[in-house]
Formats: sequence, C-alpha cells, structure tokens
Amino acid sequence: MPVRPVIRSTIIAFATAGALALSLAACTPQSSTGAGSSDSPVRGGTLTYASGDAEPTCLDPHVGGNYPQALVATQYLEELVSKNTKGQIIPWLATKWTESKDGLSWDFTLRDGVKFTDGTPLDAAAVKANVAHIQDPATGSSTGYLALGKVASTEIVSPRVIRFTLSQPDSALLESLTQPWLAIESPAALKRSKDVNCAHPVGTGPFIVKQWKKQDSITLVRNAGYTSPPADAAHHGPAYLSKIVWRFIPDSATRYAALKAGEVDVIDNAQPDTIVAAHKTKSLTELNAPRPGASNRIELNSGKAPFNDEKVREAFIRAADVNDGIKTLFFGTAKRSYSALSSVEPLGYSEPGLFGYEPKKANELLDAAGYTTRDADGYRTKDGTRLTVVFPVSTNQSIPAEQSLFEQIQATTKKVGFDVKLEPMDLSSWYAALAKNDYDAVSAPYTKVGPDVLRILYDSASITPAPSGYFANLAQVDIPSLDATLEKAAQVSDVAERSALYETAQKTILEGYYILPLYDQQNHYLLRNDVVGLRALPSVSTPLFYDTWLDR
Amino acid sequence: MRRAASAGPRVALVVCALVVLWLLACAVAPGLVAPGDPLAIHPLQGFEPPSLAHWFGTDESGRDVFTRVVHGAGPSLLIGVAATAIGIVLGVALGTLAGLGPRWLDFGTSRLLEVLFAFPGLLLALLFIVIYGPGITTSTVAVGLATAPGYARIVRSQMLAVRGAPYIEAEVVLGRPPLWRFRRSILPNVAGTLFVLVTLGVGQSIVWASSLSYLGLGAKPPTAEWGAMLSAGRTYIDSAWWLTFFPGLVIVASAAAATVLGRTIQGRVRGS
Amino acid sequence: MTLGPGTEVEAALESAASTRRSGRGAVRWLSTRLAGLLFVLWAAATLTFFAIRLIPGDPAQAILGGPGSQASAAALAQARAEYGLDQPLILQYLGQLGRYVTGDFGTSYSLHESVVQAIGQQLGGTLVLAVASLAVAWVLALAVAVFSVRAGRAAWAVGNGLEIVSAAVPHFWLATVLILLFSSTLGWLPAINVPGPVGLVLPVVTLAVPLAGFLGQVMRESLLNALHSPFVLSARARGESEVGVLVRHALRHAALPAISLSGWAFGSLVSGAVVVETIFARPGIGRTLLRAVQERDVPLVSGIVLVVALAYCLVTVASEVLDRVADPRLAESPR
Amino acid sequence: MSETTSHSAADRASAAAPSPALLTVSGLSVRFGRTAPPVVDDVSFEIRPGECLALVGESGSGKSVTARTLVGLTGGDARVSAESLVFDGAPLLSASAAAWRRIRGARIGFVLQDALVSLDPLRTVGREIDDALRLHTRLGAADRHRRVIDALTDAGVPDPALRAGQRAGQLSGGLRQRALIASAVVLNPSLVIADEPTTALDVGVQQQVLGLLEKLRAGGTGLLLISHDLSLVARVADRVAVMRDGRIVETGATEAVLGDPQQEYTKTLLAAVPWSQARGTRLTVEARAAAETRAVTDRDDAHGSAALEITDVSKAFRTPAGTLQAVRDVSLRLEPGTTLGLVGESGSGKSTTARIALGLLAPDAGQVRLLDQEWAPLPERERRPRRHLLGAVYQDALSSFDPRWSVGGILTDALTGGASRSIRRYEDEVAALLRSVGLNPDLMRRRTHGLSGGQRQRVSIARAIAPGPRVLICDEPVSSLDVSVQAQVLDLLDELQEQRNLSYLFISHDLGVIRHISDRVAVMSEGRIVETGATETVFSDPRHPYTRRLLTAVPHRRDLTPRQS
Repeated sequence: MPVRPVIRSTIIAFATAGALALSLAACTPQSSTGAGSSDSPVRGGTLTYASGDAEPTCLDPHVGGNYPQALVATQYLEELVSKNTKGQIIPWLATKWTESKDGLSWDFTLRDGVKFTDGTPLDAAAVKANVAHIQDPATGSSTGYLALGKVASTEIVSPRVIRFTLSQPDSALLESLTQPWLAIESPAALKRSKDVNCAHPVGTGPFIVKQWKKQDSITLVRNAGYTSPPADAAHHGPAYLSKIVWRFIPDSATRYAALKAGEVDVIDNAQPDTIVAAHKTKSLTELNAPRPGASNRIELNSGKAPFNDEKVREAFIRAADVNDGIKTLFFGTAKRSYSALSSVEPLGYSEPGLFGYEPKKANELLDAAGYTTRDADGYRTKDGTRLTVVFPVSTNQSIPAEQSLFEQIQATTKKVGFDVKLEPMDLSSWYAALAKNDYDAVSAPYTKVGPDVLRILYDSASITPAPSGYFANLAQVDIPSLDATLEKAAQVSDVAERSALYETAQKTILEGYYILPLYDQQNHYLLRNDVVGLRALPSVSTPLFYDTWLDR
Repeated sequence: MRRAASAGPRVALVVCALVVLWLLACAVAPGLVAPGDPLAIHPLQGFEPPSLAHWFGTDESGRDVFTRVVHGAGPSLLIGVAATAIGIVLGVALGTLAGLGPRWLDFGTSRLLEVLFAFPGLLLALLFIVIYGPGITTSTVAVGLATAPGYARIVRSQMLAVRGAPYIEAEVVLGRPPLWRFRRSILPNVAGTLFVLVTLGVGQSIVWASSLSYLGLGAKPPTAEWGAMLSAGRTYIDSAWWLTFFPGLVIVASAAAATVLGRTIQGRVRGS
Repeated sequence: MTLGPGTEVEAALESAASTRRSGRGAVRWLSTRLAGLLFVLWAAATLTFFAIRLIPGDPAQAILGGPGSQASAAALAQARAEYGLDQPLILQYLGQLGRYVTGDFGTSYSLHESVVQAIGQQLGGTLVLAVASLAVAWVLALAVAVFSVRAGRAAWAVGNGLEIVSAAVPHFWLATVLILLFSSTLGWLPAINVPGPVGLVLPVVTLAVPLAGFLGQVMRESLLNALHSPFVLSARARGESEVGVLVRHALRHAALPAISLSGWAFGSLVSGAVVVETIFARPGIGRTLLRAVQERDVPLVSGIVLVVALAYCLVTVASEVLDRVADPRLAESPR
Repeated sequence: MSETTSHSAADRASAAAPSPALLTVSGLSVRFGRTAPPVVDDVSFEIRPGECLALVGESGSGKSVTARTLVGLTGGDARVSAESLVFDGAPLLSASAAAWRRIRGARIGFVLQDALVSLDPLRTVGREIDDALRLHTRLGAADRHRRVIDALTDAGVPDPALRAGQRAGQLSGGLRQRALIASAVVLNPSLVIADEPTTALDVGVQQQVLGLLEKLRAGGTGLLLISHDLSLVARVADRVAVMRDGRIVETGATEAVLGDPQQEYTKTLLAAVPWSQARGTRLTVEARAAAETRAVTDRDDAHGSAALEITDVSKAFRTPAGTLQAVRDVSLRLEPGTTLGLVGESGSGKSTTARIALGLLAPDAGQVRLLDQEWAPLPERERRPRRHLLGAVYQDALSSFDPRWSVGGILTDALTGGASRSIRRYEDEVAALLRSVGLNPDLMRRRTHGLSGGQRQRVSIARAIAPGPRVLICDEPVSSLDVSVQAQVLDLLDELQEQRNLSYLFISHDLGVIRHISDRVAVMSEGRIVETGATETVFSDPRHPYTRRLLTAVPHRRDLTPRQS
C-alpha cells in the first residue's frame, strides 16, 4: 500500500531571490492550466480528492504532524508566511516581519480583518496561543515542536504585532513558519478538548471542515467569508469550489480506476505506470511536485558491522546497479539523484562519480575489507560471518516500484557477495526495528525543506534516540567536524558562506559513502483535465484548491 | 452423489490430476520445468508482455514470470501444505481430546473451539502476525492456526461418529481393548477423512496465504511465491495485466484442482 | 477471506448439527444459547486481552501517536498512568472486564474517539456489505444449484466447476479483475464507495462470488438429495409440476444447510471485508481492524474483536432460529 | 376373517371379469441407458375396477420400476416401450407432461412405503393432502380444508383436524401411513398403486393400513399392490403376478399361484417363507435335501446351568422429554444348545435387552450371567477375557465391519483375537471358516461393501463364531434380507447350532421367523416380558392379551402352505 505517513519536517531555504533562479523552473511545481474552453472561472461544484496516504488520526496538524495532515490541512488552515515558486518568503497571515540585529527577536505584523471561521479574530494573542499549543507537551506535537525548537517565548507587542524571542539565531525560522504543521488555528477552538479539536479544527482557510466520516472521507465546504489568500494566489475572495470531498483510497489500482472513471477528480501518490498511462489519456493530466528536503536514499548504518567499514559501504554502493531499474520501474517519471538533498533544494550538491556501478571495484574493496571467502551460497564471509545486510522496508513508505528497486539492488549486490535481507514490515514494526538498531540499511524518506535537513539527519546528536526510541540519524554518521559545520550553517546568514558550509557537509556525507541516493521524493498528482487552477504550494508541495475551479 | 462422480467430471478429474502433477513437478524439480533463474533480474527488460521468449511475460524487474510461477510452486505449495499440516495436527490433537476424552474434556474443548470460531480466520491470522512479525513462517503458522478450529471440529465429529459406529461396537463385543480400537480402527478410519481434508485444505491455505501476502504480511521478496507475486503485480494491473493474471491463474487452478481431487477421494473414502 | 470448499463448510455444518441435535424446548434452548454467548464473549475478551499483551511495542507509545513519535519520557509515563498500563496485568484485566460490563470499551489510541463511537460509525457499512453479499451469494448459489440440477449432466459439470473455481478465487484478485473490467475498461460501475446502491455492486460481487461457490456446493447437494427423495416422488405422483416441486418442496430442503452455514458465512464475510473494504475504499469494520492492528490500537482491536464475536454469535443464533422456523422438526422434543 | 376376504375377493374377481379393464399393460419394457439390459422386460397385465393385482418379487425384480412407469415417473434417463399402455381408455405412452400431471393424483393415486420420508418432513400432512386438491380442483381454501379433514377421517385418522396441522414426523407410523394414503386418494382416483405400503410397519399397524386399502378396493378402486411379502399378498390380492429379473414368471388368481405354484421360482419363494414348518426344517430346497428334519426335543424344562441368564434387568434413558423406561424387570433364561426367540414390536425394548446382554450397556438394576458366571454389571476389563464366549450377529452386517478391512482381514482378526489381520498366515483357517458359513474362500480378498446382503450376513456369522463362542446374540439378523436369502441365513444358523451346540438369543419382530427358529419364545412389550414359553405353546395358545393381539394381526397363510410340508 502506497501510504506514506512520515514525520516530514520542512525547513525552507533562506532563499534570496538571486541565489535560486536558475534551474528552479524545471523542478518547481507547475500549476494545472486545464484544457477547457472557457477562461473565466466557474463558481461552485464539488471536487473529489482521493488520497492514497493514510487517513490522519487528527485533523489538527499541531498534533503529531505528518504529511497526510499537511495535505488536508492546507485547505482549511493557513500559515503566517508562505513561499512563492521562486523560493521567496511571501506574506500570508503576516503582512510583514522584521528580524533583530542579533537574530534573536522577530516581530510579525498580522493581516487586518481576518477572522477564524468560528468568528474569533486573528490577533497577536491568537498567534501566542498557537505557539503555546504547539509547545505544550500535552498536545503531542512532533514536527511543529521541533520547528519551534529555538523559540524561547512570544510576546504580544500590540494586537496586530507578535514578537518571537529565540534562544539562538535561526536562519530557518521563516521557512519553518510556512509549514502547515505551524498553521494558525482559532485560539477559542484550541481550548476545546483534544478529541474535538482533532475532529473539527478551526482556521482561517478557504474551506471549513464540515464532516469527517472515518475511513471514508472528510467533507470540506467553502468558507464564504474568506479574506486571506497568500500573496501569490490567483484571485481574491472565497474559493471557487463550493465543496471538496476528501476521500481515502489506500489501494493505488482502485484510486486510479476511480480517477479514470471520473468518480474522483484528483488523486495523489500516483503510481509510475499510471502516470505514463495518464499522459496518454486525454482526460487526465499530471501535476508533479517533488517534495523538498532530503532525496530518497538508502542509509547505510555506519554504527555497526559491516557498514562501520567505509570500504564495505563503498563496495555496497559500487555494487548496486540502480539506474536501469529506476528507468524501467518508474517509467521515466523519476530522475536518478546523486545528492543527499531534493532537486528542489538550491543548495543541493551532486556527485555522480561516487555512485557509478563498478562491481569490479566493489570486489576489490571487499577483499581489502577482509571479506575474502565465499560460502556455499556465494555470499562473502569474514571470520565465518556472512556479509549480511539487514534491510527493513516500510511497506507504508516505500511504494511498490521502490520495493522492486530494492529487490534489484539485492540481486546486483549479491553478485559481489552481499546477502541483503529485505524485510517488509508495517510502520510500527519498522520503527521498532530501527529503535532496536536492528538494521544495516534503510530507506527513510525524511522531508525537511532546506539544507538544514542535513543537521537533523546527520548530526551525531540525532543518533541518541528519543524516549520512544526514535532517532533521525539512521546512517549513524558521527563526525565532530560535520556536526560543527552544520551547526554553524544553521546560524550564518551570509549566503555564500552558508552555501559553502553546506557543500562541505554534503561532500563529507557523500564521500564517506554513508548514503546511496536514489531519486527525489516522488509526489505526483493526477487530475482530470476539467480541474483548472490547481497548484501545489511551494512550501511542502501540498495541493491548494483555493484557485481551483471545475470547467464542466 | 453418484451422478456427480460419473461421466462429465471424469474429464475434469483428468485435467485436475494433470494440473496437480504439473504443480508437483514444478515443486520438486522446478529447474526441469523452467531452467531459468527466477531471481535473475534484467532491469531494462521489465514489463514485457507474454511472448515466445517469455510465455507469461516479464515482471517489473525483468524476471521471467513463467520461471517465477514454476519456481514459486515449491514455496507456495509448501505454505499450503505446512499450514494445513499445522492446522490438521492441532485439529487432530484438539479433536481427539474432544472426541475421545472424558465428557468434561469434550465440553471444555468444544467451548474453546466455539470461541475460536467466533474469531474470523483472518483476524486470528492478523493477531498472530502482529505478535510474531510478518514473513513466510509466521504467515504459514497463522494460516495453520486460523484453520485449526475448523479441522478440530471435523476431527471431533469424525471421532465421535467412528467411536459410535457399529463396527467399533462389534469390536467391543469381540473383546478388543480401547487402545487397540483407537489404534487399529478409529484412527485409521478418521485418517481417510483427514487425507481428504489435507487435499482440500492445501488449496484453501494457498488462497489464504496469498491474501496475507496482499496485505503485505506474507513471503519476503524476492521469493517467487504466488501470493507475493500477485500482490506485487497488482500494482501494475493497468499496464501489465500478465503480472496479475498468471499467478492468479495458478492459485485458482491449484486450489480448484486440489478441491476436485479431494472431493473425488472423499467420494471414494465414503465408498458410495 | 474464505476457506476453500469442504473443510470449513463441513466444520460449520458440523457445529450447526451439534446444536441441532440438542433439540429442546424453545425457552431452554434460548437460555442455553444465551449462556453460551456470554461465555464466548468472556473468552473472546480474555483471549484478546492477553494476546494483545504479547504484541511487541509499548502501548504508551501507540497512544502517543505510534512508534515514530518523539514523545518524551514524561509523556510516556503520563500515558501509562492515564491508561492504567502501570498496574499489574491481572488488575488491568479485571479492570477491563469491569469496564466492558458497564459498556465502556475505552478510547481508541489512533482515532481519538471512544471505541464504541468508532465501531458504531463503521459497523453499519460492514453490515450492509455483509448482508447484501450474503443475500447475493444465496441467490447466486441457488440459481447455479437449480440450473445445474435441472439442466442435465453438462449443466451439472458446469455448475460444479463454477462453484469450485469461484470458491478458489482470492478476494483481492477478484476485486482487481472486476475493477479492471467494469470500472477501468468499461466504466460501468464505480470502483469506490459512491452514494447509492451502485457503489455496492463490485464489493458485494467480490465477496459474494467465492461465498456463493461454497454455499452452492452445499445447496446443490441437498437440492439433489431432496429432488431424489421419496417425498418429492410422492408430490410428483400427486400431480405436482416441476416448478411446484422446486418451490414447494425441494428449495426449502436445499436451503436448510445453507441457513445453518450463515454463521460461518458471516465470519468469512468479515474476514473478506478486511480486504474488500481496503480495495474499494469503503468505510467499515474490516478496514478499521486492519488499521487498528497495524497501529497497535489495543482498545480498538479489543472492541472490534468483541463486536465481531458478538455479531458472529448473534448471527449464529439468528440462523438457528431461522433454521428452526424453516425446519420445525428442530423445535420439537424428540418423541 | 381372512377366509371371508379371500373368498369375496375371488368372487369379485370373477364377477368383475366382463367389465372393461381399467389399466392394460402389454409388452412393457423399461431400460436405463442405451445398452443396459432391461429392468422391466415385456411385462403385461390388466387391472379392472375394484380388483387388486399384486406384483410380488424380491428386490431388484423390477416391480417398483413398473409401478413408477405407470405414473410416468420412471426417471429422466429411462427408456420406456410398450405394445400398449392404456388407462381408462386413453393411451398413456404418448401422454404429454401436462397430461400426466392431470392424471397423477387425480385419477391414479400412488402410495409409497414409509410415510416418514414419503411425506415432506417440513410440511404438515394437511398441506400435503391439500396439494392434490389445489392442483386438480378449483375449490376454495375452506372447501379444500374440509375435504382434507374428510379424507383423513375416511383414512381412519382420529382427531383429523389436529393431525392435519402436524407433520409426518409428529405422527405415529400408522397414522402417517394413513395420511400418506389419504393424500393419494383424496380425489378418489380410479386406480391406486401402492408400492410396499406396509413394509417397515409393525404388524398391528400393517393390519390397519391393509384394512384401509381393502376399503378402497371395496369402493371400486383398482389396486396395484407392489410387495415382497407373500403373506400380505395372500390376504389382499385377487390376482398375483410374480416378477423376477424384470419378467413376470407366473401370474394368476392368488389362490392358484400361491396354493399351487407352477414355476420353480414361485415354489422356492413360497418354501422360503418361515412359517409353519417344523422346528429344524430347512427353508431352502437344497438344505432340505441335505438335512434330516431335526428332532424337536423338549428342551424347555432343562435344568442345570443356563447359557445366558438375565435376571430382573431394568434400564432407563434420560431424554429431553423425560425418562424413558426402556426395559423393566426383564428376566430371561437361555438354555444351552437352544434358541430363545425374543419378539416384540419396535420400541418394545428388545434391542436394549440385547445390548445389556452383550455388555454394551450397563443395566440400572438386575444382572446378567453368562455360562453361570457373572457377566453384567461388571467392569469391561473383567468381562474382556470371557468375551470370546459370546458372539453377536447384527441386523446391518455391513456397518458392523470396519470399512477398510477385507473379508479375510475381518476373519483373521476374529480368529486371532485381534493379534493379526494378515490373511497370508491364516489363509487355511479363514478359508475353512468361510466354507463353514457356505461362502467361497475366494471372497477372502474382497471388501465387504462389494458383497451381497446374504454374503455379508454370512461373513458376519463367520466372524461371530470364529473365536469359538458358546452363545450368539442375533439382533434382527434377517430383517433386511429378501425372503429367499433370509431362508438361507436361517438355515445356516440352524446348521451351526447343531454342529457347534450354540445357544442363540434371537431377536426379531417377525413372528414367522421367530416361530421358525426358536425353541422357546419370549414376547416383549413396552419394556416387559409379557409372555414366555415353548414356541408352539405360545403360538398355539397365547395367554397374554398382547400376544393374542399380535398373533391375530399377522396375515394368515393357512391356505398357502406349500404342498411339500
């Protein structure tokens, strides 16, 4: 099942207009234009969205904070700031913001006249209540909590101005605030019980949660009094659609069949073969919006044998033939990545030379590493121990094509003597296996926009598990110099220096053969072509239906 | 049903026997039926439709589906046989306790079976797999566990029926002690039914196990196991029907063939 | 998921027969059944309680959003205290039983609502699906049985083959083929749950076809037996037409074992619902159960197990009542 | 009474002779499948109004198929041909399905044996009778109901309104058979075909059903009676047709055919009926030739120790309906080398007594002694060493064999006390045993289900005598056998008794069989022994009213005694 509920934290690059520009056009999410005849938007109508992601357990993205929550919350909750396709931070609920010289204090001026859908006005007190809500352990916020990690306190400067006081400079604060997990909700609504708020969160967004039929659908209706579109929206006033039925269809074949038959208008988590098929179908179009943050990659656990030996890591990477597989399995919809970061990340650094398929070299490396003998099954051994790579695979997070790719890696690395044990498991078991350090390789699609994701993923501090056993540094990279580089990068605001620091960090990671990058985190939407004006928000690539209308 | 056994189904019986023979050949010596390597990948030759070179087409990694189906017979049938064996052994143990033990034991065991029956089979299997983790072994055991109550019930009733049969009474009159009766008469007579149950059960267990594979709880990749193949191929149903069709076909064919054979043997055993 | 032809069906028939044998007065019969029902519920609750404790993983973690959560030690401790997970097992067990008696099934970890409420929301969908499938399976089975019994030897073979093959079809495979054919290719029927009966067609067919295979085999056999029985000969000798023989005599006899099988059929439908609800994206108990198991949602799993066991028992009792209506012999004391 | 009946029947037969035939069957042949030999082969007969024709024959003689062919219900793959088949002036052979339906139930009534299965067990008898009215008349529901009640009343069913609302399973054997007949004759058909209408009924009930059929015939209805029971036929039929292998071998007036049979087969059949032959007379012609008539010694007052002695035995069963006292204070004494016949109607407690004697059931009270030693109640363990002294022969021989064993295996097992089942080592002994029960040793390797009924019962007897018992308990050993086979088995039992000085406790519901084989008789009713004494004494001078009633209910065969005796 292609459901991918993950903790996806998103920190967006502090992007200056000049720095990005170049290759972004190719990678930025496009907006659907529609093939319809009329150009003037039609009001009304019901759009049905079919999500292959797991149904959220709570519609308030403060609680927990995963991608499925972000997907749906984008329709009814709004953030202080947003990001445009050029990567610039743009106003949303906050019209302007200022940073103090020392970088430890930020003032946000709020948009005037905005009301939550329960009638509560948006003011500084509301924002303060939201920050408090996210930081309250009882809320159980994970993503939002981490993103506000450096926020020490908030202060109501005036009804329309809120001040964030930081413990350290945070170059990623604004990007953090673009994320749906940090959306601003009605303070009155937040005072209700957790269960009620989970079922009916109240925000300022273009739609309102009307009904949640568990295991079936969420019904969203138009917010007639909507006044607060982000700065890059195509129109003003209420949304065109009068209703969105947000359905959960976990089975990919069913989802695509329903789209083809017109029972649903938009699907996410489109499978590679259906994307190709959709291109050949006149009534369907694709919206490709790769998720920001890290690329999809296999992390090699350097914390224990056999991958605590760099030679073995390199041998594994050299022995894995992935390019042909990606071509066939993804039908050309995914491009091979040689970077730790998503291709939408401007500071991403690629080094294809490190990842060439060179079985001969792999054999040499393994010989050098002491795996000189082979057992009856053809696997290499050292001191009687087989060269085994335990590879737990989350069936919730890895789509079938990706699982097949792992099988191919298993087959190609077998040629040089690796015994890769693929172990598909459900999410709970998968986390449990990781917590027990019971893995040698793993693919964990961590999304955290901006190069600061590297700090989460590869700082040695992230090896220490949380009480729950969770930890992010699955490659168990433990290099003091890397820690220092990443820490410094998170605080400097000089563009060139920051860029250089991140390049150094990425080089360290790639050249240490800690990871095998595969491709961007796939995020393909398929829609019927009478759905006009759908775009993915540039922040975390969630679709926004505010400008969308039905040309039928 | 004399009518069922006659004329028409004889052709079907031959066909089923051939299917079973073919499957057994595949399970015992897959290399002879399909000499290729079921795990050999050819990434650039993925998704090729059925052709002379690849009778059943190729899968997403360019593996020959026919070869995989043939090589999958072993693990798939093994799952079926092992699961059935577990179910039968448990069933026989419970059924013997209930059928031949003292009355209070029968009462207790029967109530236990009633409770187990109230758990739908998949639920039992799911619970078991969640406790012991997914995989070919656990799903086999899970299927075995889930089917055991059913077997136990049949064995119990068979035991009771045989125990009360006139020929057992005739043995009492001839002065045969209980253990003798159990060993020489009751068990061998119940065994006939058990054999039928095994034949019928293997087909069912394969279907069961394939459903667990669909839910991602079955065999580990890249094992050529029908349920897992079917489950993996289902994703590409829109573009590569052969990945779903052929493994599905052999599952249905083997389950159906086992059923027909089982029924035939059942007819023989009942001696009508 | 259903079991193949033969074993399971036979087992179910056997269980029905064992309750049949104890033909007693209505009151005594009912009270015995009710006592049995209570026992089954208690045992199911107990079994589930201890089985779930065997599941690896910390329930407190599941409460706080699953193993991927970054809950603090304090939060975990608080959750443990809140849900009584820090008490000795036996106290937890007794406490749970006590709460069950008062109708308190606890709060689902993953759905953040009371288990009763969650199941209440989902039960309807599954019941509609199960009842419709059972009805369709009945009709299909009866149609094939009548056809194959009435229309000669070839038809017999065809009917037999149809039943065996359909009983051997895995639900998810059938569902896939149906979606591909009727939804993707022909576009006649929706692949997902849409309002109105049309959305029910494919899932119901998916569940009903394998079930009909099982029921059909049983029905066909008993139909044939009935048609060859002396009382049908008597009826014919009275001038009864073939249709009259079927309607007034044979069908009722053919239905008897199928009625007895209803309890088992229900169980198999619930198993099948796990797969079918997932594929056809229908709300329901099956899909909820799968999710609850995957998310280690202990209260929800326990609740669903109990509800399913209860439903199974009720359906069994109902089928026995129906059995006694259809076959009044069962209700009378043996002379 | 019987004399009057047969005389009047003869009178009627001659008086009816000129009237046109109700049913004419000529050259009727029936075969199943294209190549199979005919089951009914060139059968011809006529039935006139008010006349009763009996088709008699053993199982497989084709009599039932003939009967079914006459109502057009031979079956799907049957091929029926006839020179003529005329009912009431209209040809039946070319009748359409619809025409057949108009005839069945309305103009030809058809009565099957055993109403328990011949009436739909799920419907009330009232509805079953009503079916015929609903199908053939346009009466309203109320009128039909009245007719149903009338039909039941006519059939001699007491309390008809109550019975109409009950199902066959709720009625006693006699009532339900009468209800079945009512359902066949409710529309006063001119011809009634009755296929074994009294088989499996107790003698008393048999009597009532025959009376009903006779009443019909007296009312002018033609009657075709299918039966294997010559005594029954003798009582009711005007004319008899004897069938064998699908052909009619002999036909004529009842007195003529039964009193002075011309065909060998008919003679054999008649001789086989155990009735008034002297004790010890062989029933089969061959056996009779071989054996001398055995001297009937007066063995009833022998003293000394009994072979089997049952003293004051009682046994009750708990049923949901209450306690059923199956056996009360039964005392029996079986003298060595003799046969004690235990006779009674179904449910009288015969079989329970047998099971107690066999040590299969523990008596609630009383005791059983075998060869003057304690036998029951006793723990099975203590009984086991002496089990070889007591053998048993059952009614259903087939089900008393482990279905997996061959004949040789069964007998080796019995010979070796369960030590072996391998025929090879004991081949000679088994062969001798088979010969001693009149079977070919070649049967050794056969399975029991491939044997005929007579062969099975012989194997069963061989098994019983293999361990060298002193006493055999025979529970209805010949009840399911055809009369000629029954004769052979009874002869065999007699022979073995002489050769081996066996004592038999012989249980049967058939007074003829009991009278034939027993030295002494015990009559059982409702769990009690109501009368016991020497066979001839009991039969010629019954003391107890129940015995008397039982004996009068049996059709007489005085006239039919074959000349040889």
